Amino acid sequence: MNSLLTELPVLLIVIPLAGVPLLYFTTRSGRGTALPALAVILVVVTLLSFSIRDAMHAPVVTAAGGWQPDLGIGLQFDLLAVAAMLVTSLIVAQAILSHDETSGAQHFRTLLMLLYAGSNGLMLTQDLFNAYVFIEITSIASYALVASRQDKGGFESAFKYVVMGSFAGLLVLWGIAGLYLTTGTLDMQSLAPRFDAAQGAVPALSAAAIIAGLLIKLGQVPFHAWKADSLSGASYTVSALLSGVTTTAFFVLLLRVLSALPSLTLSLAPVLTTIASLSIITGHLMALRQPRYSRLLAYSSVAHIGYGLLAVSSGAVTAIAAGLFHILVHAIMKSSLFFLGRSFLHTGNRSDRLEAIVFPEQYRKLHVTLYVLLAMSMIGIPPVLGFTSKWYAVLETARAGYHTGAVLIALGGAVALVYYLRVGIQLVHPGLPELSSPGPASRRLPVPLAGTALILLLAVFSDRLLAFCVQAVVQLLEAV
Amino acid sequence: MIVLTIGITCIVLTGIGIYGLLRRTHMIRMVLCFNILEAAALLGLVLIAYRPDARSPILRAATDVHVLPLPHALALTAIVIGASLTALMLTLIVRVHRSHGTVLVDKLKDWRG
Amino acid sequence: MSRISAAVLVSGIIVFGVIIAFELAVAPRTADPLNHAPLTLRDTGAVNAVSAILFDYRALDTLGEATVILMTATVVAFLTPRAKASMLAVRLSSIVLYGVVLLLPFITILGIAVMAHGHVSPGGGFTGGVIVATSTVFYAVVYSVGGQQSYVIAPAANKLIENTAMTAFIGVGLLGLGLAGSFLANAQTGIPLGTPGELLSAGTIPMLNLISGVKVGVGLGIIVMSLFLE
Amino acid sequence: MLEAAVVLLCLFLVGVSLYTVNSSSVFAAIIAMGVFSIILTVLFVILKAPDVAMTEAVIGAGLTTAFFVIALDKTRDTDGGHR
Repeated sequence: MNSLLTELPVLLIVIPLAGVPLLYFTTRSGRGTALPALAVILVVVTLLSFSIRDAMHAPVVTAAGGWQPDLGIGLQFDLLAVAAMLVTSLIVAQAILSHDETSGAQHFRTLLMLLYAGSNGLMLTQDLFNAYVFIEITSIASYALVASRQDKGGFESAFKYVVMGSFAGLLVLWGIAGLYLTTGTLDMQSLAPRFDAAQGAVPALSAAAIIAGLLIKLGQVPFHAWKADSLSGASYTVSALLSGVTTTAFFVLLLRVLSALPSLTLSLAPVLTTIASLSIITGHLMALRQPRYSRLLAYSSVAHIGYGLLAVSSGAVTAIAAGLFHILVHAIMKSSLFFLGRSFLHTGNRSDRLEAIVFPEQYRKLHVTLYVLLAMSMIGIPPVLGFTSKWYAVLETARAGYHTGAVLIALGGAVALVYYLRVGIQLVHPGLPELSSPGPASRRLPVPLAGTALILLLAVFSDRLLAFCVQAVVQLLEAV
Repeated sequence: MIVLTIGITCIVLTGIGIYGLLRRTHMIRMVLCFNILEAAALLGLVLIAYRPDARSPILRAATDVHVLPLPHALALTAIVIGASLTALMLTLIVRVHRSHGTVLVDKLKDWRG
Repeated sequence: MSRISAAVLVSGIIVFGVIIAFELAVAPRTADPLNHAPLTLRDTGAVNAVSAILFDYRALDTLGEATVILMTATVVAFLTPRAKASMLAVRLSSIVLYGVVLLLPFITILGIAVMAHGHVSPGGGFTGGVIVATSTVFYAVVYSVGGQQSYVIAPAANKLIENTAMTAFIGVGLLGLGLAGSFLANAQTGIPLGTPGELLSAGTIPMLNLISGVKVGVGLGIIVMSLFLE
Repeated sequence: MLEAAVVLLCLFLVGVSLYTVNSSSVFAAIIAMGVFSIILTVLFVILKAPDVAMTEAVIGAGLTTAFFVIALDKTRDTDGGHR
């Protein structure tokens, strides 16, 4: 049992990977079911919940294959990974339940398992090159998911996404090569002292290249345009995955890289703050003038990741924790909003232009309630979880001395109120009541029920959740 | 001397690749530019491993000095991942061409905007 | 972006980079990286240190790499609905037709040899796999020009082989977990490492070499065939 | 002697990559990319990396070129050329 615990990080990557052949072999004849994929997630979540106690005690550090870092690859399972992986597991499970098209469902689930494995690896790894491999697995799965809608917009979006993503990947590769050249190690744990001892501009430039690559992947200014394109070209389920799972995984990796290089983070703080502030402003202002639901949500994501980055760049432990907390909450609520968007399609309306969106007759009240709750959470209106996470972000950012940033976050909520209200009014009083042909009515309850319920329920425990995040960040910073 | 020459070549190749990526609008040529960029990174990785007067990492005698094998392994992984990405990009290009009838990115809707 | 601004940007990058290159060439390296080569023979029994890193020290990376190929093959096959080959509307002479058949076994054997000797000589699973894939591609390209589709291995069988290889890779990893308590462990499991330099040595490394070779060969075969017959 | 060869190969490499970016036909650029891979292979051998050289020769010069030629053939019937 003890050896199973120390091997837990590897298992958390390998079990979803094993899900790929499992899915294949269980469904070779006839059409597949969602059961194997759900079983994989269930196993992972069970493992996670049984090991929270051990992770609370101390991070579980594993040397993959029995080779200590520098010789082999180190993996670390800590509270940061637990928190993020619980959130991504929830979103992946929702996505499996949400995907009800029979054609290509098997392909979709396979990609989902690969995305799950890749994002778990990203959040666990302590080795820079291993992180690169998992970045590529996660990214290729994301590109493929965007393209899997198999239509004009899908391919175009996927190509743009691949171009931006590959460029970011190459930046990361260059950065890893430069760091290895100057510090002689790929292990994040032992990077800091060697990084500080290294001379010249190369180490700092290499680390900056890695961070820049991750910021491109997160869609921060000035590389934010692809995000709206790729999210609006994908189906709603895929958009939910991209804004929930992929973003969270990259953010966790960014946190790990930043905390592995404390001296660099300190000197880069003004740059990161500027990028974050610009992302907040650009994201909200662009969201204000978007004509389509998915593009609006995508630009809002740019702003919200900016909140997280702003809190993280202030450097204070509680502020980093608040930023992490907000990113995790944002992943849940943004993916729920995207899952909610799937219901527009059940009315037979293929477009998601704001003046044309309408919920289907069935369960309309429930849908509208869900939208209102989620929008309140996104804007930051009490009593939902989005309010508390944003409140903490404002409070801690101000406490860390970033008063302008705190004001920006608060003002962002005011702008968000305008555009979410615009969508809300349209949904309550549809402008186009007569639709040419009502689409296939969905008999299922809307998937985002789970996410919304979570946002309502967890709001009660928000101070405890923040304390958990603080503990996670303390663990992260102590490990270095 | 060898190290400096190849190091500068890496940087020049990166410059050429980025130039091509910014200037060229034919999608297949953009993928070619990605391959140039990736080749520059591979050359850089192998260069990191290089030591003058060292032997290749195929071990013969215990007393030999060998070049670092780790960057070679990283380069191999990067080559395979790069080839996969190239295949994926080319498939997408073929599909974009099918649906849009063009292979020029500036003819796609709101490209770079 | 205009030609001039792109040129200015790029020349800026190049000048900056060349300065750094000189700085690197002059400045001594602060920390010399760990060299795996002197440890390899003792730890893994493999003569080829690169193979030892790929399939033992950093086998998790290789598992990820194999996953990338599996994923790309799946995606490319999904995105290209199978149709008739439309390329190269030319007639091939009988020399080409029979030549390929004669050549095919040799290419395949070369590929398998490169795979099997991965731990004792340059090359290994990935290189050998690509060589095997090339033979599949040769055969398919030459024989599908005339309109009749022809595979060395049918697409469905390809997928079966690929998933089996993936299972086998994870299985070898679980073997390490069971015997030595860590996933993808090699020497610690107690598998004899043998005499370095011989074909049957280095524990699990040849196994993983063959598995990844099969996987790469089949995966790249799927990719090329899908692109070609799209 | 080796230094001279390396300088020459590097010049070739830069020249071929410039041709890849600037040539008037995409097909020529693809073939130039194959040549580029072969030069790169030689450089890898000089840098004592036989494994990387083999893989680059097989994947870069062989397989990837085949990918490109196939993709170009599938997208031939449109505008293009010097772009």
